[in-house]
Amino acid sequence: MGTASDKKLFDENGLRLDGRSPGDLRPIRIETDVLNRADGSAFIEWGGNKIQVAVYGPREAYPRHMQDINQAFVRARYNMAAFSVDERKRPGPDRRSMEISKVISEALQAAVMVELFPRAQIDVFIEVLQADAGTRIAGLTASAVALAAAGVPMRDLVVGCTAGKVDGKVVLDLSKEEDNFGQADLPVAVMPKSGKVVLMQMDGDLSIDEFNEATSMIFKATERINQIQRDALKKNYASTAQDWGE
Amino acid sequence: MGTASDKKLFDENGLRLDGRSPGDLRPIRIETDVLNRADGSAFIEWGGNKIQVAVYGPREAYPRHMQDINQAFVRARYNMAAFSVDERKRPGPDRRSMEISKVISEALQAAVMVELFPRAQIDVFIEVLQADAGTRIAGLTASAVALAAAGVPMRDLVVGCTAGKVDGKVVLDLSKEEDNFGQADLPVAVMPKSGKVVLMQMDGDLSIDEFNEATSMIFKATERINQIQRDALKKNYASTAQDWGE
Amino acid sequence: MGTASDKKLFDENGLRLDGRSPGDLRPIRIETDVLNRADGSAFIEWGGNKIQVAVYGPREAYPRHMQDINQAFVRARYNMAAFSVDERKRPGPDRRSMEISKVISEALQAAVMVELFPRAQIDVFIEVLQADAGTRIAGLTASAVALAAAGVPMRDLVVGCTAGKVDGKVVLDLSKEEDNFGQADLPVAVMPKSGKVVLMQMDGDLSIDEFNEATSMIFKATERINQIQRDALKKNYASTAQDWGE
Amino acid sequence: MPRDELDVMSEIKRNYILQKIKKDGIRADGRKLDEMRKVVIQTNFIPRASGSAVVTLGRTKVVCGIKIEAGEPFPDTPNQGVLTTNVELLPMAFPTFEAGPPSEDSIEIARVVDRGIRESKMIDLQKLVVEPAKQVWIVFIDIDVIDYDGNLIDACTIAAVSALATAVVPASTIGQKDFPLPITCRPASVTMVKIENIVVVDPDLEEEQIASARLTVTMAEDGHLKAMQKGEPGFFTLEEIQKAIKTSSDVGSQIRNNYPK
Amino acid sequence: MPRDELDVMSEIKRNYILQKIKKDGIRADGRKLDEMRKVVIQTNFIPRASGSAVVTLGRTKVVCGIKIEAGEPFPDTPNQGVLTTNVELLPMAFPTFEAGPPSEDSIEIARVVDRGIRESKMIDLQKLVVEPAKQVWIVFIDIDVIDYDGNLIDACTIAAVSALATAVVPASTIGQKDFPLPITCRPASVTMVKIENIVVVDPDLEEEQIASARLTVTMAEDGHLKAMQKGEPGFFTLEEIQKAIKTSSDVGSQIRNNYPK
Amino acid sequence: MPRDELDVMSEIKRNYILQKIKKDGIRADGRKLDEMRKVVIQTNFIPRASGSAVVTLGRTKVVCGIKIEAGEPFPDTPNQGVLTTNVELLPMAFPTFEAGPPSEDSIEIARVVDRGIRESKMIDLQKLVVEPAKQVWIVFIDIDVIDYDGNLIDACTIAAVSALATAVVPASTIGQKDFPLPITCRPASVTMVKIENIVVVDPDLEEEQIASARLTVTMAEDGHLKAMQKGEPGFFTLEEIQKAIKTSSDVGSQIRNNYPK
Repeated sequence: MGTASDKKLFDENGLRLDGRSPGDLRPIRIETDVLNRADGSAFIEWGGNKIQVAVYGPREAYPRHMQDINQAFVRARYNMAAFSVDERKRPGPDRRSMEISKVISEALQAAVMVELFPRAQIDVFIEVLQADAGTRIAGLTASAVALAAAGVPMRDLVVGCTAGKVDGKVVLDLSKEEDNFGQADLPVAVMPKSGKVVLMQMDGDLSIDEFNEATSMIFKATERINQIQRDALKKNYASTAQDWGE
Repeated sequence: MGTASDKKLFDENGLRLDGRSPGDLRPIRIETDVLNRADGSAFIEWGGNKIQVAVYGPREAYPRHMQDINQAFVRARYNMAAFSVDERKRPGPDRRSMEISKVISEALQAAVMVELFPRAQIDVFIEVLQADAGTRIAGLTASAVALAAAGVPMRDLVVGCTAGKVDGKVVLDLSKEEDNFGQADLPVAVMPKSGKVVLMQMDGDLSIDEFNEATSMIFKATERINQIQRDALKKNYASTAQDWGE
Repeated sequence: MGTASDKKLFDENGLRLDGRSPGDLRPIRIETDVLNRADGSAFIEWGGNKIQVAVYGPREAYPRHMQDINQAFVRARYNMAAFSVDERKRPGPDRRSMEISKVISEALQAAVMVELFPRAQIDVFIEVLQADAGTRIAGLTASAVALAAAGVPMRDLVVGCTAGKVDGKVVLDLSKEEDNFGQADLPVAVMPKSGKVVLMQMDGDLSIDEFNEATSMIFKATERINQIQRDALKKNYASTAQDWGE
Repeated sequence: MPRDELDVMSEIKRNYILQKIKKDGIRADGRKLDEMRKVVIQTNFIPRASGSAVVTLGRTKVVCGIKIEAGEPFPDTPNQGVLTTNVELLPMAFPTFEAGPPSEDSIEIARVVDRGIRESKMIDLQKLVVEPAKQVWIVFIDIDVIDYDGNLIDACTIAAVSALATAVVPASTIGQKDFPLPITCRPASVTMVKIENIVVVDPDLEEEQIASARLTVTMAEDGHLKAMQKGEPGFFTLEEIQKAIKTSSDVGSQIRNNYPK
Repeated sequence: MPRDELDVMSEIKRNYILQKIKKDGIRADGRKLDEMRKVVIQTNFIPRASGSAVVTLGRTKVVCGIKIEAGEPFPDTPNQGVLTTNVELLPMAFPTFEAGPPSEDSIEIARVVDRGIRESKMIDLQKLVVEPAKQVWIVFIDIDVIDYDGNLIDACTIAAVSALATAVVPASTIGQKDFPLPITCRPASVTMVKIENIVVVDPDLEEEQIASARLTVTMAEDGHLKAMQKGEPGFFTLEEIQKAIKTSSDVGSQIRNNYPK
Repeated sequence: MPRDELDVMSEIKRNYILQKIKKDGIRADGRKLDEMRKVVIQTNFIPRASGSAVVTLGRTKVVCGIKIEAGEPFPDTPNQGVLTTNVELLPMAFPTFEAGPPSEDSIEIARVVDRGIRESKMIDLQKLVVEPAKQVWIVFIDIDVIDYDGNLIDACTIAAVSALATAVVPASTIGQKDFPLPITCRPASVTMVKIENIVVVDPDLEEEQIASARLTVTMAEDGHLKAMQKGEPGFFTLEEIQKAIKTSSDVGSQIRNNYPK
């Protein structure tokens, strides 16, 4: 977690630097089917994050020896555009993005009905165009929408959110500055219908009480975010219906 | 194109630094069948350029998924020896050589009767041993000879030449200094019988009139260069005949 | 070979810095079957060298096009742990380790009855945990033991030793300092029953007389080292027998 | 450029496109031979970047972000800033695009885009010197291709020029005042392909798949040629090239009208 | 994590492990659900390294070597030493491990181990500064996995913490006095997997192969969470996680008792 | 070394070579057992390089170019120039040679050539220091293999030694006077292979393909051994090696007679 610093991250009214209360989310907007070529796509803006997701598949797994005769596998590839961060990032995967790709793949694998597609793979490409803290969670949340938009059968959507600790206080949905100077970061993703946790990572320092407070905040927030996911999918279906009516 | 400079590139008689008139070529010498192992080979000296070319094929394309059931593909690989340029070049392809390999491959593909060899590939290896401006054109010109020497059926040879702009004047076959300090570079390759253009690249600044002047110079030059190609091939056949007679 | 230096490598009694006579070996200890997963394994301490070897195979050679229909091939991979040398080594093969892997593979290939296992490969993984001069010879000596422990049929063991020249004098089994500041290094490996030389490399400066003196020292030493190999294998069989008896 | 997914386009479709062009002089999507698809440019899409643009050209979509950072000049050009162009053919853009090091295709596109910008001297690199031979501004042009339906060279050039035209040099990072990237002109590349013996402008993917050869001509406001690139294993006659240059001059002006002021 | 060699474990074995856990609450090797395998730690195995440890956890075996070298700090942390962690899944450790660049698995393990050490502030990086912004001590944690039978995260954490706890900063190389690496605490990671709906601690390879999900919880002496990582494509309920945290606290204390003083 | 193209040499050819050597003591191309093929050396083939040589050894052909550039010494040898050797097995040289990073074969060849030059102290590296610990001359030996018909180690050694012997240090690039590369001796490597129980010098490709083992011995004028390398999965007896050293001494003198003065 962050660097030690004297930076104050709350004002005199207990509000955060961007005016939010500890339990507030940043603005989130999701749009589906924004790409033509992919089988499904979603674009998410979450605070300053701008992330494009595209889904291809289910398609035959390649190379062959990767095929699983019992089920499909979901292969997410999280990538940061060279211009997505303050200092230009050299293109190509680094260790951080490889780990994130892995945990996102595993989280989506839990939600997709992979048993319906033996020998197949489902590719989820996540391109972070602008990064602003919480990209893995935002990318995963958009990936679930893109999968649904692609018509991939799922047990449930997957929805993620982070909480963290800032100036000793537990807060929801860390901003970039809070991420840089905070004391803990806890990204979590769940299947919202059942509350099953499919992604959880944590680093920093949290007492067990703080952990419980943080997860409770996150669980509440995922309901709201899931509503945004469902609205985005509905808008898409609605507009599709409209197109057909013309 | 070149770096701005006060360097004068013409003398008081309108001649270039190496004594050539604007429409003069540098000396060109082509020799065939200089290697034993390859199916065909050619060595070209063009000014200070020294370039070795070898052809292997047609042979079964590898890997399999590259095979085209309708035709062969020509895969040229342009490479610069570590010692070919002023500052030692680290071995292996760079972006420039990959682009050159691509445009040379495409130019040769146009000339070879690829439809005769479904599922095959024809490899053309171009090793620049000493570079002196115009390597891609010299390498391509030698490649056509090496293909012919290998007995690969061709619609026509391919012959290339560059023109450029130096001190505001259009000249043929840029030297290294003219390339470094000139204002435009226009490498062109044609199939000489038909005048069909199979390679053209340009960078710098050319008015449309200058472009027309340059292409006209190039077309004239390619006839002379094509004669050198044909002489080289004849000498080879001659000497082969002689060998047989012994 | 080494760097020029004023460093004295013998004391007034003609003994080496670590107290050895010119013909003395450093202490050697070999232990077998120290790993569970591998088909065979050996751990060798030789002076300050600590090297772990594991054998997998014979198993089907992969990729397929590497298969030899007449015999198996032995593929040794010599690798240095990042912490094995004074300055941390970046993980992954370098040119030196690739060459060593090649000569060790060839030496073992000579000893294994590869003709019994067409289309197979036998992997020998050599991990240098601490390096102290003579790692290739120590690794090879342990590899032969690991192969035997894996039950791979062999014509003979392979046993190696180095000699070198220090302050103008031929000595056996160079230490790290002698390697750094000496004038020649001669690693040799033989099949001890026949005295056939399966590995030999040399660099530095040796007169032909010195070479003969050095090889004679090495041949004598390999007998002693071979005894250590055989004892290690016996101890293993003994303890295996004991286990069975329980 | 990639063939269609199964590496065959149906014979029927192929013939339909061809016949329509040959008989009616009209393309499958109703365009005239020298007509570009609709261009939409949205700049400042990535506020964190020094400049940015999202461009759609028909159904092709690319995102360009400019990063401008202080760094060392090349030893042989101590009095100039540095320009570098990279194009990523993201696997999200097309079923056969793969992650990994840049392909031949992506390198060719990046180099042709780079040449148009560099040779037109669009960016006044002399004005990007902080201290000669020591510190200059490095301009990184990075382009993500996120949706592919043909003619990436022009889509990427439009995105790069638009992003550069709105870019700001972050001089405040070294204690000076930010200033707009110094721009001298706005190059436009026009890419054409040859289908049988007919040349069409701004090919979509299906047209690329049946074309034999490709030609890109980049010009600036002065009507001069700045960069050219012939691609694909077919040929052009000199007359076709001369006509293509004329076309490029006209179509390039239209593109230039779309550029951000 | 790798499946067994033939990518199938016999149905019979799978059922045996499962039934034993479900019916008897006892694991195939006789352990209780929250029982670690035997841990053996041997430090100073590599005297040439700044610190080292060989650790066996059941039949899993790893070697950790620490190298501490003077070097430059990161620009954004001029007043701190540098910590870097690398795990090599050597091909000698398992039939399907391959030589080459780090796999996703090895990167995940290294990053989880690194986070536990980094976030617990085990190493006092502030004390590793020679000259601010110029020269600091760089701590390289390198771990060779030489025998693999499950639960590499905990085996590697134990090896890294043990090696660090006995490491010496070779300050004599820059003309100062060697000093023990400044250590503030001893983090312990506890990894659990879920087999059907039962959570077991320290899985061996066969348990990993039939588990649906994995959870690692790293705590220090203060009983606070320092790092967590859920892995594999299954799920945990929040209640399971809360219980796992409790287990981790207990088992972590036992691990800590094994650490070298 | 590569097998023949189809990975089988006809049994008949194999027997012919074998029988001729065994019965007549004569090789397929008429050479005696200890006879080199014809060596042709052309120096200054690449005038732009600091030194260069094209060498044909029978039908094997290699091009060596030397580049000498000012740069930093290695930290542990501040008073010496730097020497580095690289061999490229170009795909043009043989049907199965592939482009890409150096293969095991090319690395072995380069390292054996390098050792012969380095250990004979052919180049007086102490005379290549501009300013101790700061600036020295770096000698890059790069060898392109363009036609392969066996015995690359000797062909490459001959090319490297010839190119070095005629090389000039371009000191004028740093404001000093150019001077010939300081040379102390001319090492010659002699490579032999064992076919059944007969050792032959300078094998061509067909001989390499039926040989069981390879031995290279590099000596300088002083008759001392400077480098040796046994290769391929066969063996030599000590007597064979001793005899090979003797042969190498004789043949090496012949090679040395071919070197440029």
